[in-house]
Parts: sequence; structure tokens; C-alpha cells
Amino acid sequence: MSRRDAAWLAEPVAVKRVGLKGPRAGAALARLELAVPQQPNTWSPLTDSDGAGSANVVCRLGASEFFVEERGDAPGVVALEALLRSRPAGTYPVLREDFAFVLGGGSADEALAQVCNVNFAALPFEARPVVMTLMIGVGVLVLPQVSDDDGRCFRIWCDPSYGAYLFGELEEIVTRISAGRAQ
Amino acid sequence: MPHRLLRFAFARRHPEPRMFREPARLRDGYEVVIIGGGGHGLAAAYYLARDHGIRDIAVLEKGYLGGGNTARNTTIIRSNYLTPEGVQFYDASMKLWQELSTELDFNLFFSTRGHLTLAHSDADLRTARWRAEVNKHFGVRSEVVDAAFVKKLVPQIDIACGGHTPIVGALYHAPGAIARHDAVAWGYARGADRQGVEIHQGVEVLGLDVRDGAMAGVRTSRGDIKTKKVLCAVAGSTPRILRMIGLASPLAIHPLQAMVTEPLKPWLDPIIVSSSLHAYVSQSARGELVMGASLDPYELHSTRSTLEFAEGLAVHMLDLFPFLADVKVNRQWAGMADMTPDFAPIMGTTPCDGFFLDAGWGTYGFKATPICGKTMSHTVATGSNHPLITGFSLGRFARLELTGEKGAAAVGH
Amino acid sequence: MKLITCPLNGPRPLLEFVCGGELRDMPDPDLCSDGEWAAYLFKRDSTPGVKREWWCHIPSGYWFIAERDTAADVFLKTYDAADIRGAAP
Amino acid sequence: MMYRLPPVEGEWIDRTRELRFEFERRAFTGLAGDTISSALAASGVMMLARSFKYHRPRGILSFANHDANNLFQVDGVPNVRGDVTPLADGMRAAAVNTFGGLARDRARRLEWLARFLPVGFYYKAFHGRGFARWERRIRYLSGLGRIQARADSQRTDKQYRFCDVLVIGAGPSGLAAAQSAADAGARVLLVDENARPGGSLPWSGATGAGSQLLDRVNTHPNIELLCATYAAGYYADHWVALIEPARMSKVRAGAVVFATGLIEQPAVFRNNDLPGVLTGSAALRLLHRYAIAPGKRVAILTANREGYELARALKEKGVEVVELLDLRPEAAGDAAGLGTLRPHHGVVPVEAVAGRGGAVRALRVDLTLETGAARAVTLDCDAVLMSVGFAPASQLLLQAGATMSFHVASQQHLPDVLPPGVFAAGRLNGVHDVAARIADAHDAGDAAAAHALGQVPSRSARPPGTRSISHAIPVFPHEKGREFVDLDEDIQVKDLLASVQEGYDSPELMKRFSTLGMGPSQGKQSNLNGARILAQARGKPLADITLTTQRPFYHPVPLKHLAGAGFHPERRSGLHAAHVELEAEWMTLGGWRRPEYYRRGELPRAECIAEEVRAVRSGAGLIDVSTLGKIDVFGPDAGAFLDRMYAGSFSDLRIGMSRYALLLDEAGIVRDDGVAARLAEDHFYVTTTTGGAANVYRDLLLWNARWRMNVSFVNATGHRGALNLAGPASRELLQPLVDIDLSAGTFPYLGAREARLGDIPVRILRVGFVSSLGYEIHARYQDAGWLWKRIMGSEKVRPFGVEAQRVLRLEKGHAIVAQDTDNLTNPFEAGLGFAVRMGKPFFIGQRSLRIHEKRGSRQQLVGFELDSESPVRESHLLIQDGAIAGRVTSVARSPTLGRTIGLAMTRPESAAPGSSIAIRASDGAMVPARVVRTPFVEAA
Repeated sequence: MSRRDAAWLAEPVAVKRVGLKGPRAGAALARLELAVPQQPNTWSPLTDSDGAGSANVVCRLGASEFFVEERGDAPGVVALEALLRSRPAGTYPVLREDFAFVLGGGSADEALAQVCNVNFAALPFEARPVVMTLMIGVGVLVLPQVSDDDGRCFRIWCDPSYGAYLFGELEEIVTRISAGRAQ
Repeated sequence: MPHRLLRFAFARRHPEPRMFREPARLRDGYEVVIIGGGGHGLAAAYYLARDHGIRDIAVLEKGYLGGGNTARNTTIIRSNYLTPEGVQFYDASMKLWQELSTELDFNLFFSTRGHLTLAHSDADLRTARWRAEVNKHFGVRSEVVDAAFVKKLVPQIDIACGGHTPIVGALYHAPGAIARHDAVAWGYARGADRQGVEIHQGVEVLGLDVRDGAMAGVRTSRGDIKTKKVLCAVAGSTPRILRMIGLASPLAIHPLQAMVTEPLKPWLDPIIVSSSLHAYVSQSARGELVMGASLDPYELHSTRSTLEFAEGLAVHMLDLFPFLADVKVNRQWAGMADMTPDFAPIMGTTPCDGFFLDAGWGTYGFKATPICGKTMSHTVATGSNHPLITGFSLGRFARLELTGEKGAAAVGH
Repeated sequence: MKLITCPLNGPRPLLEFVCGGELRDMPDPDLCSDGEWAAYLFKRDSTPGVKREWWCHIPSGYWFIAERDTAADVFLKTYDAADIRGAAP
Repeated sequence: MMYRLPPVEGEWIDRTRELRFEFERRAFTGLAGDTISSALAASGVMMLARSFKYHRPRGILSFANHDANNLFQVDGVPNVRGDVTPLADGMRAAAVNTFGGLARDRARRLEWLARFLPVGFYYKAFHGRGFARWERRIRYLSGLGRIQARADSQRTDKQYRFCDVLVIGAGPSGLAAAQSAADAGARVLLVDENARPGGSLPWSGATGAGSQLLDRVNTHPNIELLCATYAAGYYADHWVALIEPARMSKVRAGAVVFATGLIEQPAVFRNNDLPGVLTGSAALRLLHRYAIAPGKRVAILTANREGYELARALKEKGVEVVELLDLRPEAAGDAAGLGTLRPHHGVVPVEAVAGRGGAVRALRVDLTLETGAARAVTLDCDAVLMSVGFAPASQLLLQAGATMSFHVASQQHLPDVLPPGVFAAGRLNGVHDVAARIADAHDAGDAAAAHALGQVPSRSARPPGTRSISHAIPVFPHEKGREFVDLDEDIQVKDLLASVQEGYDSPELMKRFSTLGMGPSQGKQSNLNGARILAQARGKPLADITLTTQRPFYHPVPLKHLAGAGFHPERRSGLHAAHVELEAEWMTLGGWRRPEYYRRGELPRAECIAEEVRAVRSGAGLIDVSTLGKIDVFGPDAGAFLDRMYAGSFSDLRIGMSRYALLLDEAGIVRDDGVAARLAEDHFYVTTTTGGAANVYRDLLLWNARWRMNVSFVNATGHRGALNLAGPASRELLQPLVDIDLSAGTFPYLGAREARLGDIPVRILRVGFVSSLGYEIHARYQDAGWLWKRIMGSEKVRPFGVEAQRVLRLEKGHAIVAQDTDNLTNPFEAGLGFAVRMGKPFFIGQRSLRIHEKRGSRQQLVGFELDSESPVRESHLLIQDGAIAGRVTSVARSPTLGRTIGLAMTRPESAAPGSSIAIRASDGAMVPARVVRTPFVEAA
């Protein structure tokens, strides 16, 4: 059973996260020379140096809300937090304590098809969509990506109080699928 | 073998006459016109003739007899409501139900089963006790029971409810019953017909004539009728009729869905309702499990079915009865429920003289059929509201004096 | 399950939405009579036809306006509340 | 007597694998690939079931899951469909609905009573005194399978599927439609309820073209084929429920092609229900898929070319066809290749004759028309195959909103108007010759693909279905009856005529009165003949009879497939682990797992709760209040917005202070409450009740979508944890941990600060819900656990749960929305007038409150005390002059006061402190109580 045809779940480690919204939130990002996704419900790599498969992302949720996740020392997030502390007008902090995880593997779509009524297979990955939807009753944010090992993977965020439930159910499903593949 | 069946054995031809005639044409005037040939309309016609001597009546049905919510409801009969108005009203109905098969000489399969409203939380129990206390106050048999009682009454039930929302007790209403819904319409229709009432199927009402604030006539797809008294008993179609005389109401129309399994040998006697899980089930005389849930969440004038309804209800059925996993659902259907903001009906006189309303029956109209016939016939005959329905007047909304049955009726089948 | 085209999130199953009721103009509370106010609270035109309603896409908390045929069970169009004037009356 | 033939090309069975199974306690063997019914047929078992009402012997009829004559109880599972359920090794099957076994079913005597039991008999007897007893008997006799109360819940998964074109049915038409749709670039999902694709191909006379189609479909990259999968229901926007062997999947299609074909209809004559009397297509399925001969001496009753093809097919396989009986008076030139077999014409079936064991042994027919002289003959045969007509399998098509009407020329209902994206193909369109079917289906496939891919679909005009393959009315009444129209429900011709006579003379009324079509197969083989009989009885053309509504499901669906895994979302606070450590007793509240109380060794529940209360009153207690709704309201208009939204006034609130926030609905009814703290000029932090959190947040968004004020909302409910440290000692405990001065002067009651606890950023609200001195500490979800441990570090602090909190807040006289208030309570009645600023320009509910004010309160929430120990409970009624005067909304024994205290809704006239009220306990005993001022407990 190879990593490619099975499905796998992973919890990202050492990531920093910050959210902001308000009429001037986009401007705040730009001021720090961080990427500002032009379309609502799309994402961009945090900086030019970050690739398409990068874990450093800026998501635009609707018109005026943004959400940044960054690995390691996360200079971008740190700078943004500092900026938000200075309470710039029209830009407000959004507490992002999300439970975050990544679903990947060749059978990731199959796993998603058991918990979510969005046709991810048909999404134009190149357009960098961000999907706000429901997964077995829980509101989630899904970011489909082509991961570094060139497989498709899905970054998923949800309200932390639902984390144990959602992750637990998905683990069961992924195990069932992988077992099925193994046979 | 009851002797009543002997005549069938020895008759050369099938010995039964038509149960209700098929009048050739509409006459151009009637003392009373009843719009809606469902249980309520037919019962009103029956009691108008029987109790008030009014026989010059036309019942107009757009489709076929009892083809609306009478034919679509899940036939649960109970009187364990929350408000004094509700409890007294439905208790009077229950008393009529218990004698109705004999009264109509037609077997309605009125079957006393006992009715359990399961409680899964303190809040559920509080509501259960509130209902029980009000019920007892008016002499209605209801009591709060514990989980052990529930288990004893329905040994197959999973008290832990799959570990998600354990059953902590219930409101037990011993008189709770079910009946054969179609038979109720047919029984009343036959009774009314035999007293001279005209029942017209396939006749649609196109307009109402009002002259100086009083009812003057009805325009139909089969010609116009003069009449000074019109009773409107059309559930989901009420807004359409009201618009004809420029009346507005708080009614909102929502689909109410149900589904039924293949016949099984009898195993479930009581009617099981869970307000927390929004689900209920009873087993019909044919052996089918008749199941339902709460209203669809948005306004719609349609009887379409949805898959999500069947899925959600199945989850809750298996929470309560896991061993039903392999039992198959045969059919889904839906009716159009006319809901009021306070889950109590709208009955009686209206600003339009001679126009009487029997509406707002939401999810509880079937159980009220006999008492609606009784009280509305009184109201139509005398022109003033029957004492039992004063709490259900259309005027209460203008006064912001709602009746507050919501607590009991939310999923109160 | 019905699909609703959310102006922000695109076509999604009904399950992701909640209906916020019909768009209705509130009478001026200081000028209207008690009767007019009660009518605003409770009187509805529930005859089947095209209604303008508020709908919310739950996962994104986005409210928008839908024109829906309550007889045919069809969503005729959906648009952002900002475009309300551009919409059919 | 059926039997297994030598290998037949393309058969579905594996002759190398024998399976042993049990039927009615007798041992049998079948082959891998067999269904239960085919294995029994191969073993020569003709009688498979007893009928619903009269318990007559029944056998295979459709062999396509279209009748209820093959329902079995298999290994405890009721109503298993033998026609289609694969045989498994070790299976134990029995007929459903028998009493004492299939052979000597005691209930078979019911048939002797049949003449007493005409249609609807049960409406006309049994009522009155003895009904309960009669009902028990009737219930005992009706019903099919038995349930077995196993407790194991079976979780199956569910799958969402997506495709451009869904094709239902993989017969010649379905295969062709799928191929052309796929060639056009559409992703196609092709489903068929049979174990293998192909449908009628093997006997369609187009085996060549057919096998090509099959190859194309099997290899086409754009086509996914699902067999043994039936479409159970069509729902809005091309949403179709597919029932696979082990689960349900729900497919969203861009377009749907219905290639569902026809369902053969039985002829209606006396004893047409005997085992051995089956439809021609049933025989063809047995023959081609399972290599089973329907009998050794077969008689065919026909009215179409299909009957002659059937005869040829049987002879070809070496089955002896003894009679070919054509209902049509003239030869239609179909007789070629029948050798010595000479068809009779103008045949009128009289009755089938049962042999020992109940199966058919002869057929009596009237040949008067053919011979001129009156002549009824008895023809020996051990199988009667009926090929007299078909009905479209249009159930799903009609669910999809198509309209159909009856076409006399083809004696079939054909589609009129199809909704967008819905297409019909092949026999549904009255096209019967295989080449034409395939052509029609290719066209339908192209059109469906075009629709799904956003092009303009062009559907060329359908070839008119002229050749009739259905007899106008294959119904032959007999004075002795037993001509069954509906074999599910045991309905005879006279039953329908009696229904009409009694006034049930429209399709819906006839169905409901006679139960025609209400059985497990929903009238697939009876509705059409029923409509024909009704039309004839009313002297109307069949075209004027509107068939009854089609609803899901096409075939019944197990509850477990509908339910799937049955997910139950559950929320956990950041302190979950800490509660587990402390042996919390759990309760579920608004989807959250919450500690009801903390167990202490053997201490009983009530004592644990009382101790928690005392701990708070005497020192300090800590409770997890993370479940509270928490909303940040930002922006220049934040204050003005809250002024409009909530009953109180907030734009005048000083930074660093908070206020009780009461939310009403437009009718002025209490909806929710919480606290609104001002943390900055343009920033308020608002809490809501646990249950209200989601809806209140959504409402804020909705109202601002209307008002368009300059505010932004952040729902932090799940992202923030919150603790309430309460009790006289709370200040001294908290002070050393935080970086701000908590002294009353600088941090008064209702103060609100942003601070640090350790190096954790926190928001501290000074609240008084459960005790005069108390602090709500809000922090990030991930920090809450550490915070809890830090504060619990001191022995002086005791954790307390929801139950203790209820008692504590009651001692302080605080109402809980939705417990102490109901759907009709306005703030004045609930004693919350203090939180209402009627003077404001506008707030939600204000206008209605003006009306309430004018009318005056009808009830009042008051505190009360009992002098005695007593059994008073929440929801007990207040009684005054024998009438209901209110109810108890909260009651508890106060560990602090050693008395029972509570809140009650009462009449305004008895609301003054000192008034006495009477509470009626469950046992009817009147308990006197005194109205008292709240709070019950001042200090602490």
C-alpha cells in the first residue's frame, strides 16, 4: 500500500496563524507586502518565495476577511500580529484557534466524498480556491493543494471544539479506505 | 366471524350501495357552502346536519374526498397539550373519537395505544411535567414516567439512544391512539350524504363574492353559487382562499413529510415521539411502521419528498431501535401544513360576515377532526364562536395575545 | 437535495443554508398604529408565488437575497443584499 | 416443475461452485451466482410463499423484484427479496407470513372465509365493544416479516457521487445512451439493478450489436458502471439515491437518462396466481441467466410478438412448449420457426388448474372464437407463461417531474413533457425493436451530454411507438373469482368493481379503499390493469384515467442505508481533559459535553452538588463556561448597533465596563441574554447563552445586512475558552496571578479588562451571576487548559459543574432564559425591566413592548420560599381558587439557606413579596409557599 493510493491524515506542527477582517484588512496585508488574493474565496502563497504547494498561505474568506498560516518562525504572522495590536482603523483581529489538519493520498477524494457534498475533484486547483462548507455537520475551511510529493492534498480547518469529533470520524474513514486498498 | 359479514357471503351481487352520491350538477344556491372535502369539512357538514338541522349544504372538493392532509397525516390522536385552551379542546375531541366508529357505524380502526413523548434532557422533562400537570388539571390522563417505565413498556428500545442522547424519562399519555385516516373522511362523508348533504368532488373554488362586508356567493369551476355562509377548511390552500376576500393571516405553508416501512408482524404498540430527536413512529394495523419528523424548514407549496428527510429520520430511528437496520422503507410522502406562529389553530368568525375559518392546523389537524366538526358547525349555525375555540380567534394576533402551544406542539405528533 | 447558488460560494446543497424569512419593510415604529405593527409582525401573504427572502450560507455566515418560487420550489435568482435596488421589485 | 438446463451462453452462474442453504428447514444446494429464488426454482421448488390476505400458494411471478411473492426471512432479516438476493453458503431462509410453515400454513384456511371478506370488509365490522380483541387478531395475521431485537447498530458509509450524465438502466438502450454521452465527453455513471449489465440483450435478437456495446461501455474511460445498484428515488436538481449492495450513494448529475424499460404485466384470469404461472420475461431471465427451464410442458399465453420469440427461445434450449395461446383473433405473422407448434387464436383463458402441492397442472381455455362452436378445453402443462403486455417502468421518470399520457396506438403511456436535463430512452418511448431502441438511446445520450456540458441539447423527434405489444385489457373475469389483479395484496377483479360500486371510483380513492398498489411492490404489476378495470367500469377511455402519484422509493430501502454512519457532532471545550481527570459526570448541552458535577468517591450526586455550592459560597469555585457564545463586535458603529440590537443601551457604556445584555424578538419576547463589555471605543465583547450562540450570531449578521452599519463581527465562541472563578475568596486567589489591580476601586463590579495571567493574554469580566464576587476569565482555546490548572493550583478552589451553577444562580435570584421564561414571556414579566431602555430611539422588540406595557403584565416571575420540606418540582402548577395561576420555573434546596427556594410565574396580584401562593405537587397535595424578595442570598 503506497502513500499515493491510500489516504492519510496529518496534523501540521509548528505553524502560526492569524486572522483579520474589516474594510481595510486587505490594505493591511499589502502594507506588510504580504500577498493579497484578488478574488473572494481564493488563496495565495504568503510570499513570492513560497510555492504552490507551500504551507505558508493567505486565504481570502469572502470580501473582507483574511486568514494567514505560516510555518516556523512565521515572520509574516508575527509582523501582522504586531500591526493588529496597533489597532489600525478598519482592520480587526480574528482569533484563529482552528483545529487544522491535512488530508492527502490518492484516495483523499474518496474520503472527502463520504463526509462532504462538494465535488472537489472538479475544482480548478490552479485557480487556488478556498472552500467554506460543511463536513458531517461541522463548518470547515478547505484548501485544496498539490502537495510537494506532487499528490493532491487538502488543508482543512475547523472550530477547535469540533476538532476531536471531526478528526476522529475522518480517521475511521481513512483507516477503512486504506484497509480496503490494502486488500 | 361477526354476523355483519354474513350478508356478503350469501349475496349474489356485492350488497353495498354507493357510500356517497355523485350529484349531477351544482345547484345555484345553498344555505352553507363548505370549501374543502377533507375530514374537517366533512365533519362540519355532518354535525351541521345532525345537530343543527342544516341539510342544504354543498361540500366542494378540488381533488378527491379526503385527498389532502387527511390522506397524508400519520393519524396520531392525543390530548396531552400544554395550554388550557389546547388541552380542553383536544380532550373534547378525544371523547368524540372514542365513540366515533359506533356513531358513524364505520370502523375507523380507532386504536388506543398509549403515547410516549421521550425526554432526553432536563429541559425535556420540565416541559413533560408542565404538560402532565396541566393535563391532570383538566382530567386528562398524562404522567411523567422514568426511563425504567419506558423500557418496560417498549422493551426493544435502546434507552441509551446509541450513547448520544440517553432517554431520561417521558410523558406518558395513556389515551394516545391512532386511526385509519381515510376511513374518517369516508365515514363522515357517508354520514353527511345520508342526511342530504351534497358532496362535489373535482370542483375548484375560483372566487368569493362579498357584498357590504358579508358573504354573498362562491364562484366555482362548475358555475356560481349563492350563499350567505361559507366555511373554509382547506389547510394548505387557506391563503389562496383568504386572498379572494382580501384577508391576511399569519399562516405559513411548510411541507410535512412522512415515510412508511414494509409490513412487519406486530411488535410496537405505543406511539413513540422524541421531541429532542424530532422523530416519531407507530405501527399500523397492517404492520407498517409509520414514521415522521418535524416540518421542513422553509415555506413551500409542494408535496415533494426529500432524501435528506428520510436520511435524518432513519438515523434517529436507529438511535432508538438499532435492530431496525435491515427493515426497509417502502414509501415517502408529504402534506402541506398551514402553520401559525404560536402552533395553535385559527378558528371561528372572521371580519367578513358569514365567512368562517378553520385553519392553522399545522401538524395536528387530524386529531382535532371531530371537535372541529362539532365546534365549527356550532359556529356556522349560530354565527358566534363555540366556547371551546375562543382562544383560537384570528384576532389574537392583532392583540399580540398568542396562545403559546409551541412548547407542546413543536414535534408533537 | 436542492442546489442554491450562493453569490459568494457558488452552487451548494440546501443543507448549507438557512432561510431568514421574507424581505419585509418595517413600518416606522413611532408613526404606525398598534394594528399596523401587529400586521407587520404577523400578517403574511402566504399565497404561492415568487418571494424575496433572506438566505444565509451557514459555513461562511453570508446573508444574501434569493427570489424563490414557493409553488415550483425553484430558486429564480440570488444576489448580494447590496444589489437589492438593482433587483426586481 | 422447473429444472436446470445444460450450460447456456452468458449464464450468470458458476457451475463449479456449489452453495448449501436451507429453506423452510430443508437442505438445498444452489450455484454461485444464483439468487435465492433461482436456486429454489432449479431445485424444483415451485411454492415459495403464501399470499398476504388469503395465504394462497405463490411462486415466481416477475423474477425481477416486481412482486411480493418472493419475500423471505433470511437469518433473522425480514422481507428479503428472493428474486434478486444472491444466494450465500449456509443461508437459512423461510417464507414470511406463514403460521406453522409454508406447506401446512394454518392461515391457509382464511381462504375458506374469503366470501365473508370482500374489499374493505374491515370497515364494516369489528367496531364497537370487541374491537380491541379483533384488532389484535387482525394485526397478528397481517404484517409480513418478523423483526429480531438485536442491539448491534450497523454503521455503513455513505458516498456522494458526481457525474455529468447518469444513465439508469444498462439494457440495450442504457448502454447505447451511456456510450454516446461518454463519446461526447461527458463523465457518465451507468447503473443497473441487475447483477450484470445487458438487460434483455441476450434475448433481444441483437446479440452482435449488443456485445459490441457492452465492450465499448466496459472499456470506455468516461463511463463508470455500477451493477446490483438501483436508483431508489429521484430528488430535486438531479439528486438521485443509488442503493448499492452494501451502502447508499447519492449522485448529483448534470443530466439523467432514464432507460428503465418496461415491466411485464400479468394476464388477469382465474388462478393466475398459482405457482408455475409467471410472466414471459421472468421465464427468459430464468433461462438465459440461470439456465433454468420454467417447466417441462410449457403453455404460453400471449398477445404480442414477444410471446412467439419466447416460444422459439424455449424450444431452442430444448424446453417443450405444448401450447401457444394467442389472445389475438388473427395471426400476426409471428409464427415462423415454430415447427410443429400451431398457435391458437382468439383464445380466452378460463382458469389455471392447481395440482397437488398447489402448483399449476393445467390451463382451461375457451377456443370458441377460433372454432366457432363453444369449446372449452383443459390443456395439461406445468407452467403457464404470460406474454400479454407491458407497462413502462416510469416510476422514477414521473418522480423527476415528467408528464405521460396514454397512446392508444401503442397501448402504452408515453412521455409528453420532460423537465430540463431529463431524458427518456428506448422502450419508455414506445420503441420496441432493438435497433430502433439503440438509435433512440444514442440520440438521448447525445442530448443529455449536451445539456450537462452546457450546450444546447437537440433531441430529434422520437420514432412514434406504433407497434403495440400490449393487449388492450387482458382481464378475464370468472364467476367464481380468484382472478388476481394485485398479487401483493390479494385483490381480485370483483374487489375493484365493488370499490367502484361503493363510490371509490377515482384511481386514488379506489387505491385507498381496495389497497390496490399499496403492497411492497407499489403496484408495479397491478396499477395498469387496475386502471383498465376502472376505466371499463366507468365507461371511460384509459387515457382519461390519471394514474396515482409516483413517490420514492422504486424498491424499498433498508433504514441502515438511509442512516449510514449516523454522525452525531459533539463539541468539547479546551478543558475536556481536565474534566476527565477530575472525574466529571457528563451531560450534553447544546451539542457540548459539559460536567454536570464532579464525582467525589462514594458521595451521592445531590451531596456532591451541595458541596460544590458550599465551596463557592465559603471560598471559591471554578467552572468551565467555554460554551457561552462569544462575539467580538468591532467598528465605529459598534455601540450604535448594539443599541438597536439589544434592549439596553451600550453606546454610553464606558470603556472597561460591561452591562447585562437582553435580546428580544420583534414581538418583544425574551430570546437570549448575556453580557456586553466595551474593550475599546470601537470594540465590544458580547456573550450569549450556550444554546443561543449560533443563532444570535447569525441574527446580528442578518440585521446588519439590513442596517448596513459600519461594524464587523467575529464569532469567537469555539475559539475562546472561558472560566468563571466565583466566591468570596476569588479576588485574593486571582490577584497574585494577574498583571492588573483587582481591588474593588479600580476593578468594580461589571468591570472588564484585557490583562495577562502569567504570560497568557486574557479578558477578565467581573460578573455576579452565581456569586457577588466573581471573575469570568476568557482566553484562547489552547490556553484554557493551562489556565484552569494554574488557578486550580490553589487548594482553596473547588471545581463546580452545571448543576451547582443552577443552584447558585437561583440563590442569587437570576432567571435562566428558556427555563424561567417561555415563548410568550416579555422582559417586564420576567423581572428584567431593568435591562430595557424604552427611551432609546429604536431597539428590536421596543414597538411591541409599548403594546405590552399598555396591556399590562398577565404574569410575573417571583421568588418563593417553602417553609416545609416538600416534593415541589419544576413545572408544578400554582393553583388559585381551583384555577391555574402559574407554574414553578425553578426550584432547589439551597445548601446555603437550608431551605427550598424557587422562581415561579404567578399572577401579578399575588406577586408582591409576602403574598402566599399554593403549589400543587404531582400527587395533588397543596404546598403553601411565600413570595419573597430576590436575591435569596445577598452576601458571598
